[in-house]
Amino acid sequence: MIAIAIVRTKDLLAVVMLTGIYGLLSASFFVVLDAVDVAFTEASVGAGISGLLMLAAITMTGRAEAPKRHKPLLALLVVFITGGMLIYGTLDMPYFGSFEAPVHQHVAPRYINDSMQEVGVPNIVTSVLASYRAFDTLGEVAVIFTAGIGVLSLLSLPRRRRSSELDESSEDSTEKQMHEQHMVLRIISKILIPFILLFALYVQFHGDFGPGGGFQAGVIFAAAIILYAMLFGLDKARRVFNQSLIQLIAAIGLLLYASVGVVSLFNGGNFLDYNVLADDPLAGQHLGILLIELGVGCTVAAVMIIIFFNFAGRREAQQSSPELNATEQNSPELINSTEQKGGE
Amino acid sequence: MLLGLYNYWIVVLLMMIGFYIVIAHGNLIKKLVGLTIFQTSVFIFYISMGNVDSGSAPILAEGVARYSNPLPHVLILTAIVVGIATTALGLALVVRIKESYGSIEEDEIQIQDQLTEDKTSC
Amino acid sequence: MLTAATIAILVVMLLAIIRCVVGPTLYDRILAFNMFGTKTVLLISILGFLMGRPEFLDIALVYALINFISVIGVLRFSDSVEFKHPLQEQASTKEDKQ
Amino acid sequence: MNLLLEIGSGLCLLLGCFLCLSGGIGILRFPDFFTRMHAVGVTDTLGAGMILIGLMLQNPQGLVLLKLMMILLFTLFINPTASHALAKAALRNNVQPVLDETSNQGGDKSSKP
Repeated sequence: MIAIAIVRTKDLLAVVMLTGIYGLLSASFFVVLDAVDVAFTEASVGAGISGLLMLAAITMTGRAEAPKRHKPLLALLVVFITGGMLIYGTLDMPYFGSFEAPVHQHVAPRYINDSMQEVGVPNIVTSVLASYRAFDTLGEVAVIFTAGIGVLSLLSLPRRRRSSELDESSEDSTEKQMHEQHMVLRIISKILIPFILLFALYVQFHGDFGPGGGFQAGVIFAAAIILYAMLFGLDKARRVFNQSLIQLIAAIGLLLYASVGVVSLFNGGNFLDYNVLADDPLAGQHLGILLIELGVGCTVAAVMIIIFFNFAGRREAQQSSPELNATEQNSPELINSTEQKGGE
Repeated sequence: MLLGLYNYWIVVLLMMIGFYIVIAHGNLIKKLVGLTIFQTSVFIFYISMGNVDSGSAPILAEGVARYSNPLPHVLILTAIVVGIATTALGLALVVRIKESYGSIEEDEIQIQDQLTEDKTSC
Repeated sequence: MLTAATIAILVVMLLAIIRCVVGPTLYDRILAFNMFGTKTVLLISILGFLMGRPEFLDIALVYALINFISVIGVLRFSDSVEFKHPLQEQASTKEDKQ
Repeated sequence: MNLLLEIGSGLCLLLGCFLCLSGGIGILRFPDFFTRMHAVGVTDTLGAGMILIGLMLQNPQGLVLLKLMMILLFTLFINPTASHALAKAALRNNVQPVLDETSNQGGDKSSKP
């Protein structure tokens, strides 16, 4: 676990590799601690997507880190003091793994003992996530959606027309070149991608019984599409999943979630109370959880794809006009400031 | 007897590493990595609180008497995905900063800011 | 037997981490990363058997897939980085070798 | 029958562990990138396969077996592909194999996995 202590390398790419390993490690740690669902999520997110996004960002910003100018002494001091205080605080904590800890005394027993009768889903995590604490989860999904919008507004480019005109001629040659370079990879991933998509669906709908659920399935689904986009070119992937469609899917997922709640309101229950969705409360719960997980899956997958496409699109745009982009945006500012100075 | 707390110490150690990276490094991406580490330490903290001796994963099955606490798992599960979304947002901001300043080192950005401020004020 | 396998895999993981930290070139790091991923898949499946809850195999499956995707991703992105900063890469490898 | 399965799985696990360990030592001790990749690419796939087969023999029933088979299949697909891509990228970006005076070219090593 302490491998990460060596993250102080200068080379940012190495840092990203270490982050990936760190994600893998922490996921296995979660497995050891019996948190299957969490390990699942961490596996797909921490090791895969986050590393990719960081890489994409690094390719745009350059990988070398500048040497430090000020001394880290003060920072170290602060860190040590805070750490010392925190360790002092842990002395009052209940021992690791003890059953009598206050955390286990209040709501948890009810979830564990009654969820089978009340919700009828073997995976307690799913039942808590989608039924008991559904409103909370709705908020989380909304946050993810907002983040997607944020990335979209920060990184999306009004460059579609220009690039498509430019690329038409050069596309064929690059296509050929890429095909030769990645022959093996392409064939293998052509075999693999359907499996990955199938597996994502399995995770999505098997979440009631085993580890899994909307969040994980969404990420896996997005990973498959990212793989496609990386090997077959972004434009091709964009042709399959065009931007507005994905945005629509993201919104629909969130809306589906919220509308399940509203429907249950109309049927006379509370917001997101699925008992009233069908005649039999258990069937209603099943239906509600299924719909909600579907909504979560849609939103997460779509947002992840949006984020990746925007990063990659930005990167391609930068590469097609190498280094110009940064200076171009920099220079008007400089000119402005010099002009002002000259005027005064 | 104090060994019962070792998990929390690891958490504190990780947290402090992340914290140190965030405050001591100038590179913005490095800062985000530090933030991720900090985040993960919190996750581990929650999960280790939810763990129970001889407990099993919280999926109901025959012949299993004791389960770990499912509540922290739920909280952390969503937190991980939210965390990646916010990290992506942060990275997007970094990319934009790079584009408009030409650098992602904190000091250089500050110097540039100072320069433009000076120029506009005088 | 399972315990022995777990210990062996943990040792190998440690070795892979060392290579990843030391690794003079970027590709050494990616190699170590790939190896680490495979070992994690094995570790998780063995752990699942150790604890008697074979549901864990799902996670191992995810790992196998995600690992591949991230290795490919790293390779694709690293190509372009290498193009941009050939000098820096050489400098850093020299630094590491010393 | 049961004993036979047990012994078989034990042997497979042992072999897998041995292969993994040798791969781990290889990645640490070999002098340059391509030899390291040789060490890892070969032993990793076989070692993983062995361990998975050992696990399969341990619990030969139903869904578990199916999932293990899937994992095995994926590893068999993925590992060689990944090392192939890795070698290709490394070669394209001028990572030179360290050559002795006596040894032959490093080219065939990279094509092997």
